Amino acid sequence: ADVTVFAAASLKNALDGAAAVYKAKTGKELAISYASSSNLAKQIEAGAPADIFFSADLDWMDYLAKKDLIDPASRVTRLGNTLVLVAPKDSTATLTIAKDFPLAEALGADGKLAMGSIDSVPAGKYGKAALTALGVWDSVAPNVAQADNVRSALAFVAKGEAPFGIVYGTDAKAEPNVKVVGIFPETSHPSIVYPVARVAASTSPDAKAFLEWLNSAEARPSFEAQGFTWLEGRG
Amino acid sequence: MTLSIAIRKQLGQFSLDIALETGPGVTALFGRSGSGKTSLVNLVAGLSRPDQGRIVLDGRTLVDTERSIFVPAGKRRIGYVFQEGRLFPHLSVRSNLLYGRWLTPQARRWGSLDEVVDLLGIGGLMARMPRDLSGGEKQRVAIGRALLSSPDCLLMDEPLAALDRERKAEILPFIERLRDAKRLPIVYVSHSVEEVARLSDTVALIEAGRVAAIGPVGEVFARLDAIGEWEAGAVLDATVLAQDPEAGVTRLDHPAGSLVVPSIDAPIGKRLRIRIRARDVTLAVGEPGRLSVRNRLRAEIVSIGEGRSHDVGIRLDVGGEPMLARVTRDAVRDLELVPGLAVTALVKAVALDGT
Amino acid sequence: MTLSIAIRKQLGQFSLDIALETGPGVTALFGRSGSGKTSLVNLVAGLSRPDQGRIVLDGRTLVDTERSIFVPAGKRRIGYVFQEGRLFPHLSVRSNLLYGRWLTPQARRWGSLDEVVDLLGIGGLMARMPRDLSGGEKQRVAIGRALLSSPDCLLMDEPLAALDRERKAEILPFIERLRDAKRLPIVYVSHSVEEVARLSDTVALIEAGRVAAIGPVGEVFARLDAIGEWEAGAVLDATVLAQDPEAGVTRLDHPAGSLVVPSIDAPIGKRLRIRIRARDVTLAVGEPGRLSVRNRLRAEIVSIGEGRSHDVGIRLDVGGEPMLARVTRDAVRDLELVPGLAVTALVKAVALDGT
Amino acid sequence: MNGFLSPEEWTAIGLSLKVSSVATLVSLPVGIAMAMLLARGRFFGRTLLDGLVHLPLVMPPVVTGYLLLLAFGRKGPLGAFFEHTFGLVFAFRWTGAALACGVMGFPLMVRAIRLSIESIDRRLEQAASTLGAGRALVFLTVTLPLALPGILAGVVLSFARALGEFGATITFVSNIPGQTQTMPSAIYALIQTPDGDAAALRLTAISIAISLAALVLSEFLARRMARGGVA
Amino acid sequence: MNGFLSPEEWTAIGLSLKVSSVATLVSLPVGIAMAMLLARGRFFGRTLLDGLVHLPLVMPPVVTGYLLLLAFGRKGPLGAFFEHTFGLVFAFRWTGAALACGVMGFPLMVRAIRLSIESIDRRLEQAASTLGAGRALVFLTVTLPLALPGILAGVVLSFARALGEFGATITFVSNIPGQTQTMPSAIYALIQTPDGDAAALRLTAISIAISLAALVLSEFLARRMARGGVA
Ligand SMILES: Nc1ncnc2c1ncn2[C@@H]1O[C@H](COP(=O)(O)OP(=O)(O)OP(=O)(O)O)[C@@H](O)[C@H]1O
Ligand SMILES: Nc1ncnc2c1ncn2[C@@H]1O[C@H](COP(=O)(O)OP(=O)(O)OP(=O)(O)O)[C@@H](O)[C@H]1O
Ligand code: MOO
Ligand SMILES: [Mg+2]
Ligand SMILES: [Mg+2]
Repeated sequence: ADVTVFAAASLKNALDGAAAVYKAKTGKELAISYASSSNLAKQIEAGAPADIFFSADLDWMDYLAKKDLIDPASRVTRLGNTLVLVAPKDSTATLTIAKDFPLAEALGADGKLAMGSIDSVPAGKYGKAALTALGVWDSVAPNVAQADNVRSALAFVAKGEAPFGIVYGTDAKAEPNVKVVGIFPETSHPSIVYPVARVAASTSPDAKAFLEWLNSAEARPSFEAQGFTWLEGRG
Repeated sequence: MTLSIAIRKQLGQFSLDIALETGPGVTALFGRSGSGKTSLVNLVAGLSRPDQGRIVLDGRTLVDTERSIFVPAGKRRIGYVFQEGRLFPHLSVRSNLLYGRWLTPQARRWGSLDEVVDLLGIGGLMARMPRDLSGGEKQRVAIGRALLSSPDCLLMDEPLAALDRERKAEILPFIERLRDAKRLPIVYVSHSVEEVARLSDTVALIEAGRVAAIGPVGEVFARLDAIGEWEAGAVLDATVLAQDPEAGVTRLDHPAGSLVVPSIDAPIGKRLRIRIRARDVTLAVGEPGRLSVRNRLRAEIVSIGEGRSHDVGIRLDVGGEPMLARVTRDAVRDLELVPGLAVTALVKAVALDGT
Repeated sequence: MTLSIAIRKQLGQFSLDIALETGPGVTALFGRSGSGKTSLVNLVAGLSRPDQGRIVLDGRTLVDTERSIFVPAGKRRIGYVFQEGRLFPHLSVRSNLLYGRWLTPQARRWGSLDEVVDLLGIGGLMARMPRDLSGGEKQRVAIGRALLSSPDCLLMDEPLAALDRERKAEILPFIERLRDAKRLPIVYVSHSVEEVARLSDTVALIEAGRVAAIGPVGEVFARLDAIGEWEAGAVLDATVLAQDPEAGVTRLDHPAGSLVVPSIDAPIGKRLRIRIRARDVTLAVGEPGRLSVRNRLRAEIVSIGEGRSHDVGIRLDVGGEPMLARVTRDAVRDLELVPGLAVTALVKAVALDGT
Repeated sequence: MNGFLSPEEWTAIGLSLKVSSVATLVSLPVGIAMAMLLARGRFFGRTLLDGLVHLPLVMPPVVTGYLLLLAFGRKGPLGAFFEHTFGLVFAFRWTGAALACGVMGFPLMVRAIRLSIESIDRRLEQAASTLGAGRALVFLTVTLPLALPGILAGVVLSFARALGEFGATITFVSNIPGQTQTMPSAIYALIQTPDGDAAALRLTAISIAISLAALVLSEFLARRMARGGVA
Repeated sequence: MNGFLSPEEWTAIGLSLKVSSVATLVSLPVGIAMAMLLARGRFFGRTLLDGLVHLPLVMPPVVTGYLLLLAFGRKGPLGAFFEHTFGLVFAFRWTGAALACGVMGFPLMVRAIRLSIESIDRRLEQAASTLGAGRALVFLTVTLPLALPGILAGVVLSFARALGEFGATITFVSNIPGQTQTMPSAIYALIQTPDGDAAALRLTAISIAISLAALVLSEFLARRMARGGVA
């Protein structure tokens, strides 16, 4: 492959689409390794042959930045996402997300709130932050079922095992078996962003070109089609 | 108790095709290595299934392929002393011995642990594991294990082959007692003519998977060709005439004369079987001199065998029963032995006990 | 070739403490079940280590605990026929037989597969797996396997116990030939007095882990108490006098008279050993009369045994050699047997061949 | 001690021990039965059944977890059955974690036991039957004790696997501290955290210590049995 | 066929086969040696070594993968050693995936072989030695063939585990299509994708088919050996 991209697993659909477009245009082959951001960051630290790192949160990008393993000039906060409350498709629950909204009551004694891992999975971290900001965290915390990735959390809801879940808007959009109950206000959690950067040790002559293309309008539709928001800011 | 077998079974190239009926008491299976004795015993025990046929033990059908009857081994109450021990390696000698006993309802048990242990001389081994036993010790424990399961019938496949003569001499009378006192039917596989002659009522001679001869022990063993010239002999019926504990002997009466054997614990008048090997018989023409031989039977020569060997078998009639003698051809010539001649058969007393 | 053993080994409660030196030829280990024969043989083979002691085979130190010498079993070139077969279950009979042969350099090989297979009668089994063999067949293959490894010395632990008499009668002469023609030293464990008498030069009597008696076969077997009265006997040295192929016999000369035995393939003048069991000897005072017994030895009564048994052992001197006879106490009284009396010892010819 | 590990971590350790023990003990009889069936049975579809038993080994753990969710979740057919019949709920409970761990360790357990059963000399079982033992007793008094090395090995493997199992567990019952958060889940979460390595390794060390203890125990038992204390 | 699976998926299947086979075959001799050592050796620290062998089972796979990354990564001490000495690089290569799979399957392989070795009647080895076989020959001609059931089982377990291994592999060598993306990694990636479930299950089915084929082959070999074709 001409360029090796280490990308967070949740980017798979969108990035696969973009790669196809890029290849059609330039003929350049991309190899994309999808895994959890933490995995990928540690692998880059260990000398992995990655040219581009596309992380699902800032922490792991910062982790590498601190160790001078990425080219700071190339770093872009590329995508944004929303955080939504989902319920199984046939759920009759109606809730309005607001300060102190009755999530705990809606869950009942036994119902679980499916989330990504609140310590490690970005969607989990954001979810915890949002619920805390809304003042309901303490009441729902005992009923939170943490999954090791967003897709698992989504599966709990989609299969009807959990009455509610907190996932990214992109995931909710792609899963026909869930419906969005509400969107968390942007102010309730740190902004959900996907930074991308060139790995400092990259030797691929095509890496820079690809990263530039990725930041261009040509790449944008592939991501927006999956529900990501296109951010302009550098950073 | 009677055993009736009519089975067929193919084992690789080897085909077993056995039909036999036995009377009560001990049935010996006698035959060369590889003739099918163990295979037959396995069928009786229920460890293998015949391709076809029936086995009936004392009226109880154990196997009948036509009627799809197959009583599993565990329900046959047939004790089996295997040719190769098969002690449970994970159990102590004591637990091995008691294994079958545990499984036997109190009411059906006979014999006692102490008795069997004493008899077999394994008292010192009770806490041992089988792997720490000698070959003969293993075999003795295996015998004890089978006995203590209080079976209705006993299969013994060369049970004494690994034992020394003294040990055999201790165990054989015990098996005789089982036969006589318990009236326990026993199927006894052995290469030892002495053991077979002493124990069995019926002998089945197995050859290449077939029954070559079957009948009372006397009849079968009188057939020279059947078991090799060396071991041929005859079995006579005699009656206890007198006990002479002083001299340590029992005197027996036979139509052809009286016989002296080492003391036998039997009441006067009891009929006994004694075995006389052809090679233990000396013939005298006319009056023998002063000899240490005690037993002298009046006999008449029936026929004199042919053969190129240096000695020949001579069939005798002693008081109406057949008997065999083996003498050298030299002697036939010297003594001018011919059919019809009256002779005295000299039999060393010590050769009579059958051991 | 000589074997010198002085070892001590504790096995659980059992302690083995053996010191013996053997001359060339066959050494028999004789003793009751559990006396320590197998344990001793295992030490010689290198399958277990003594707690203390030395084993020297023909000048080659195999074990010396003091000098920390221990030649591993694989380097001893000692063939071992185990009491329990131990065939390789994953190899065919043929591969079992050839296993040791493959490991033997061409130059050191002796014997041939065909010869051994013929002798043991296992030609039809070559393609079989051990689990499909009968007990006796397994044992025969095990003998063949040990022989075909062309060992410098052979250990045989009850090799023939599982075999019928005919088979034994075929194999024994072969072992004799190994002993004589190959001058192969053999350590032979057996409960059979006949086998031991026939094969061995030296007999070691093992009792409870100790050597109770050791010496030439004649000496040890003449001791009545040693091996039980029944089997006691004597071994005489005789010279081949004449061959009579016509009559199928060989005539032997002994200082006390001449003896007739079934044909032996030996040149005139050759010295032979023959065994006479006490119970096969009849004594005659004065002229014995016209008897079929061919062998008559002039003898003098040395002593008459005591004992409460119905018969007694009588020590004889036949031409300067010791011999034993067993007769009933009746006969001692009747014939007025006393030490010093000249008698004729009558021995049935057929009892001489030792089988 | 409380300074060394957080209370949540202590809970995870306790839970892991419970989950692993229950998973192993409950699957043991099933494993023995399956091993017998595979070792001795001669029936159509034996290899297929064998393949089925191996599935949890072959499939990525997350797939196994996902399938467990489909089948044993509250809405799953088997989950509904167990809930109605026995009142047993797996979803988001430690019982589910035990189920996942049991399933993941099952092929290991079955194989080990089966190997031992296959190496048993069947003539010993025959001997037992001639002494009057029926099939069940032969199994209990001869087959089972002689298969003990394999059973022990199976228990050790299954227990160790349960201690380390994570993918199927988290996918099936998620990671609820105090309820379904086993040690591996906790470790996984820590590893995902930028500065969690030290804590992760600490917990890992504890897993290892536990499994070593289990190992020593099993070796001790095996040696006692070889010496022949078993009835 | 190309319509059925994407070229990338075909590559993943091929890679998985290669990785699993190499992992199993290369670890086999090591596994046999280790099994012998653990079954027969009587040395200080045997239980510790045994524990070490079990580690990959006990630790969550990601931890194993992470430790492999630390040790065998380009910057790791062992990685550097192998690269300089043999020119063998594990990091982010298929060789690394094989290493990870081999390590993960190692405890299973060792246990199975060890069980078989421990059930061998040592008197048969003694018999071989009296026939002139030295230690090595006894091992090759008696121990090894009699341990074949365990070796086969070990190979099957290790191969199956390698086919399903994912946590350690993805952590150690990442998930680079065509280079380190094995089937389970591909399945993982697919599971992350909203509409990837069908494709994930398709790939899982292929894993299962492969492992079933391996199983059938092993049963066939085992039966042939039992019938006695082995020298
Ligand atoms: N490992 C052991 N632990 C305890 N006792 C043992 C052990 N091995 C052997 N023995 C005992 O040592 C004695 C001698 O055994 P050995 O096998 O040498 O006897 P043997 O003379 O060959 O007997 P047999 O003729 O019955 O084969 C026996 O009493 C046996 O029980
Ligand atoms: N499974 C089998 N496949 C092929 N041949 C077999 C099988 N089992 C037994 N045989 C053969 O059947 C014959 C009879 O065996 P069996 O064990 O009954 O003999 P046996 O009379 O008990 O002999 P021994 O006195 O040597 O124990 C033997 O030639 C043996 O090789
Ligand atoms: O094999 Mo795993 O990879 O337990 O999660
Ligand atoms: Mg037999
Ligand atoms: Mg012995």
